[in-house]
Amino acid sequence: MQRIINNCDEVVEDMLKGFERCHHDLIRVDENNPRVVISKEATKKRKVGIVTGGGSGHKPAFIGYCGKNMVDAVAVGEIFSSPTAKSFYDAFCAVDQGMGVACLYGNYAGDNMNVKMAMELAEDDDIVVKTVVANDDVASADKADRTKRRGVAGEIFMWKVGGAKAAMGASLDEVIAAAQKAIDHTRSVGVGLSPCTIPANGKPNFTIEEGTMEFGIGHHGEPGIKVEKLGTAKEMAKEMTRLVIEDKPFKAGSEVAVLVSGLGATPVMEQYIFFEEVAKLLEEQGICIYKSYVGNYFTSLEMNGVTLTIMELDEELKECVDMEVETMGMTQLARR
Amino acid sequence: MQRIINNCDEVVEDMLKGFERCHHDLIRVDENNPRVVISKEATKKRKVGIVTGGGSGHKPAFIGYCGKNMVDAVAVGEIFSSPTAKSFYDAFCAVDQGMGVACLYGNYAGDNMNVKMAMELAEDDDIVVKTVVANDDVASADKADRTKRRGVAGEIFMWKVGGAKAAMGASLDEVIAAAQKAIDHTRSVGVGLSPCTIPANGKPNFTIEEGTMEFGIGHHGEPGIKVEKLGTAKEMAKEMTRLVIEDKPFKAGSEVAVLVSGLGATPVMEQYIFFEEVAKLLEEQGICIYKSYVGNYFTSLEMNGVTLTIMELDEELKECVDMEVETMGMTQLARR
Amino acid sequence: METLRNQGNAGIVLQVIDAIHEQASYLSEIDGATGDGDHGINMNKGFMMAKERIEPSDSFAEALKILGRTLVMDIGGSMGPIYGTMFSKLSRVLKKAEPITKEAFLEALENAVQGLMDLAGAKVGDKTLVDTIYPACQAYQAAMKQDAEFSQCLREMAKGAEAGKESTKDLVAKIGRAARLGERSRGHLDAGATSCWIILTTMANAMLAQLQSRE
Amino acid sequence: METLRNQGNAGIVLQVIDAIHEQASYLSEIDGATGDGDHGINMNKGFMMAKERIEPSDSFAEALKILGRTLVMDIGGSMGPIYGTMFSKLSRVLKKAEPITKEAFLEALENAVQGLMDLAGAKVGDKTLVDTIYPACQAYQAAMKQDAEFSQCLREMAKGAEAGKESTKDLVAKIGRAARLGERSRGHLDAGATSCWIILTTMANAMLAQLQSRE
Ligand SMILES: Nc1ncnc2c1ncn2[C@@H]1O[C@H](COP(=O)(O)OP(=O)(O)O)[C@@H](O)[C@H]1O
Ligand SMILES: Nc1ncnc2c1ncn2[C@@H]1O[C@H](COP(=O)(O)OP(=O)(O)O)[C@@H](O)[C@H]1O
Ligand SMILES: [Mg+2]
Ligand SMILES: [Mg+2]
Ligand SMILES: [Mg+2]
Ligand SMILES: [Mg+2]
Repeated sequence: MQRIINNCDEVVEDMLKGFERCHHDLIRVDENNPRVVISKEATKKRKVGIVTGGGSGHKPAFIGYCGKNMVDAVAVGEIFSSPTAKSFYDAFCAVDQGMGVACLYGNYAGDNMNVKMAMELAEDDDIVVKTVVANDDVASADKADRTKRRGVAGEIFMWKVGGAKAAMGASLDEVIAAAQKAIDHTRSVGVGLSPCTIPANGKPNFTIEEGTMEFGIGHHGEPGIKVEKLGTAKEMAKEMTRLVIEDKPFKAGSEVAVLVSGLGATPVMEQYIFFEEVAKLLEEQGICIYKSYVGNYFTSLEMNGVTLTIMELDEELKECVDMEVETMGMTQLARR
Repeated sequence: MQRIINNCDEVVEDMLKGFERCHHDLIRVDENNPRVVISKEATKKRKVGIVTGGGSGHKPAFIGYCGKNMVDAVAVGEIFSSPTAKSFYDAFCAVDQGMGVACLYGNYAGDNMNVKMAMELAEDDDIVVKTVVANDDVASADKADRTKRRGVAGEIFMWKVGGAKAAMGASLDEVIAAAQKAIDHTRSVGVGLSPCTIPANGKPNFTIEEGTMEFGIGHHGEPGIKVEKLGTAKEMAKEMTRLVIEDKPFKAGSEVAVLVSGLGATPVMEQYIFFEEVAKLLEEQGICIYKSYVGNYFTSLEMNGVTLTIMELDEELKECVDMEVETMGMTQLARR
Repeated sequence: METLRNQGNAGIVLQVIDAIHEQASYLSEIDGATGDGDHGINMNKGFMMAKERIEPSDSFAEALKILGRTLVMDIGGSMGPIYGTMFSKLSRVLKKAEPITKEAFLEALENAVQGLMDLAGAKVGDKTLVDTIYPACQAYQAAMKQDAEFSQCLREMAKGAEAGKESTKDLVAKIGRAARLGERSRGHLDAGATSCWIILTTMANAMLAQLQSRE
Repeated sequence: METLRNQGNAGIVLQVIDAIHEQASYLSEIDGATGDGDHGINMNKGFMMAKERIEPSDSFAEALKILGRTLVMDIGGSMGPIYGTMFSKLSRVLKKAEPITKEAFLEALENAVQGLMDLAGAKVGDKTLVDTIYPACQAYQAAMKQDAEFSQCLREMAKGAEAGKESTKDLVAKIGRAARLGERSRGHLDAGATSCWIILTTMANAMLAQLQSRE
């Protein structure tokens, strides 16, 4: 295991120290809970608080989206493991200013449970918390079972929209409605080309044979829909784009935001090659790309692979997507 | 070779198409030379043009630093191979507005030669081109032979400073002086944990054995100073920081900018762990970190490893570092 | 009638904690076959953290509450809230009972199973700890229906847990990391089912030793 | 006195191009042993691009100029400017010569070697194409000093190129990708030295066939 770490059981602690030191202008770590990262903008003006959380190893997700006009506080878990209920609860407390908290997170058993318990704690304190649970990964369950689908890179759009809405001064219900709309309008799928290794384990939990790829793989190596011969970027894009388009369905004439993310070890060059193929297919279908993101936006340690996320836009979502944002994972000047 | 590509001989072409499509608000590709990327801001106001160029496979470098207040045009080479003289020349032509062009590039045989030939062509057109050649990699030659050292991630600081200076309306000589100061104040070193594969070759050009690391490796796999047992992040940081500090030398009381970059396949988590160790060492030495960058800023395809770059700051450099910038690889709001 | 003193019986919970601590590497080994090999580490971390917070003089219910709360608040993952809920629910029913009767313990057990299943969303047959606790609870219920003594009910519960744990060997995982393996998960015990069996049998034995008979 | 017609002798350059084209995979194979295995591909790309731009009716100097310019402008890497400079320098001296004398060719050759070495910064012994062209030029010079005929000078040049190329086998690479291997680069030919030998021998042979004798 070729790794730049000190102690495989303390990678999250060690990483958080470096993260706080590097981004002290954007965020701080909660004084009483080292597993909660709080935006320095969180309470600069009175607004709905935006909270998320999840396991570590997906950088920039989740802490990398904490900052101006996006997420206000993040509960940080172990590698690929949900944060504690207390961390979610402390995150709620840190950002509640009486307007309530929108907890925007991904659909994983552990996160669902820990958020649920944290909400019970918050209720005792009269903090109003409402949730949106991202379920954009079309490969993780049939459309009929949409509520079982897990959340993947589409969460970034959910945070961007929810964060922007809150920054605009919207009420909790408005923020929740916008974030829910964002994720309802979003579909994702991923492909894995090689596995990754949780430092404390020392070896990969699964393998992907050379020359094959796992179509529909999850962010923690959850099984995909099928293992196939590794094709060209064009072939990969075709199958992934088709799955995503048909599921929603995205229709000719609609405007979309596209996000292509590498899973960690995929050269960014390849991500642009893949994106180009996706964009050509969308163009053919009459779907218009309003804005696109390509890069390592939501990773799985050093997994090799790529994810595709598409969100259908309306005027409200466009305004949110375009808003200025400043986080480690995404910084955007106000659209000219 | 697990890759998301169409044709291993056309990865650069294919990537550029996706890059242009994704970032059409920031850059365009030269109509007459598909290997020149030009910032949409390049000629919005009259200023010195900033040009760079180099082989592909280092994304975000080089095209990822093309945009507002940084690089105006980039000559794009094949994977790990210098761009043509014509591309450098076309880049000069694209951004010259009569105030001259600062060509800020890295010290590699091919780039030196192609820039030199391009400058001869530009001379015939009365375009004044001056150069700064980055040589921040302390591992690539002894200090006595500083001019033989290659340029690595320190180039980013050189572009940031040169680009900011030009945006402030400085003359060519002022831009060159500032960029030269930036690189003279900068030192870097890299460590490799695993090799990478040029797509057209299909297999790595070199190997790094499991459990070892190559100290001082170059961005194209150039041999390092030594191969050692892979230590902890702390040990790695100690040796790298020492080498860099002593070479300059950086002294107690000085303010610095620090840039830690992964080489492609290194999880960003590990980069923060490494950064924290570096920062602690600098603190111990009384060196004060003014600003830090951690992420995949200058990569080598899917190489595993990390580079450390430190630049000593004065008021002029700080002002340049703090300036608003908008590129694919680095976007910063104006410092509050 | 057999009953259990609530007061001063934190020792039962401490024994459960010790059992998990002792079996930690065995649990990780099992998890290694189909998961990521850290179940023992995860469990041990939370249980040992609770150990420091429990006083031997605490009541059984109080100790259960501390363990449950520690797991919920400080462990995270799935195990934190699942086992945390289980122990918290046990505690909530038992806290007013003194002494604890077999009826009170059944109510507590049913509450724990229900709370845990509601929270986890796992069903019998998914190859999780539910496959241990659900049949364990059913075996206890069945014994109660036949008017068995508290001690007999506890023995049946332990047997039910054991059978349930063993049943996971032939199941295909539908939930958690082991689901990755599909058919290949068959033939291996489930780690959570095994830790749950250790918890329930240790608890049953420790309770048996403390049962008091009175008319 | 032997001389070479400049007019209409583009064929010499075309033969050089064809030789590189034919030996492309051999060159890549050599590069594969110590470098990244693409030297033949790189060379072939540039040379074939030039071929399309050269008219058979062009002069020798004109064809050299087109080849040189194509390599410089359109190939990039190190080979583009290095070989580009070599051919451009040859052309620049030869363009006013009609016919081309052995003296003119020496001047052209010296210019090419000097220009190439200035640009590349490589010295004899670094295990590059300099190890071929430098001794080739010296051999030509030596023959001239002994009043040899043009044809003899060219033959000596080819011999010098061959010996130089072979000398790279025992050298340790100091420049380029092969430097990565250090001592392990010893025992292998250098790819650039080999392509340079192909170029110089093919050129010598093609020139020999076109030499004209007159008093
Ligand atoms: N949703 C769930 N409901 C019930 N049990 C679960 C669930 N998810 C996982 N488990 C149990 O968790 C066990 C693994 O726990 P552990 O190894 O500690 O966590 P992780 O899988 O995060 O490494 C499995 O053996 C299974 O019994
Ligand atoms: N600075 C240099 N000066 C002279 N020759 C060089 C230099 N760098 C490399 N070479 C030559 O280039 C050859 C390799 O060329 P090629 O394979 O086409 O390029 P690359 O090394 O970029 O793949 C080497 O065998 C060597 O002869
Ligand atoms: Mg596990
Ligand atoms: Mg685990
Ligand atoms: Mg080569
Ligand atoms: Mg090459």
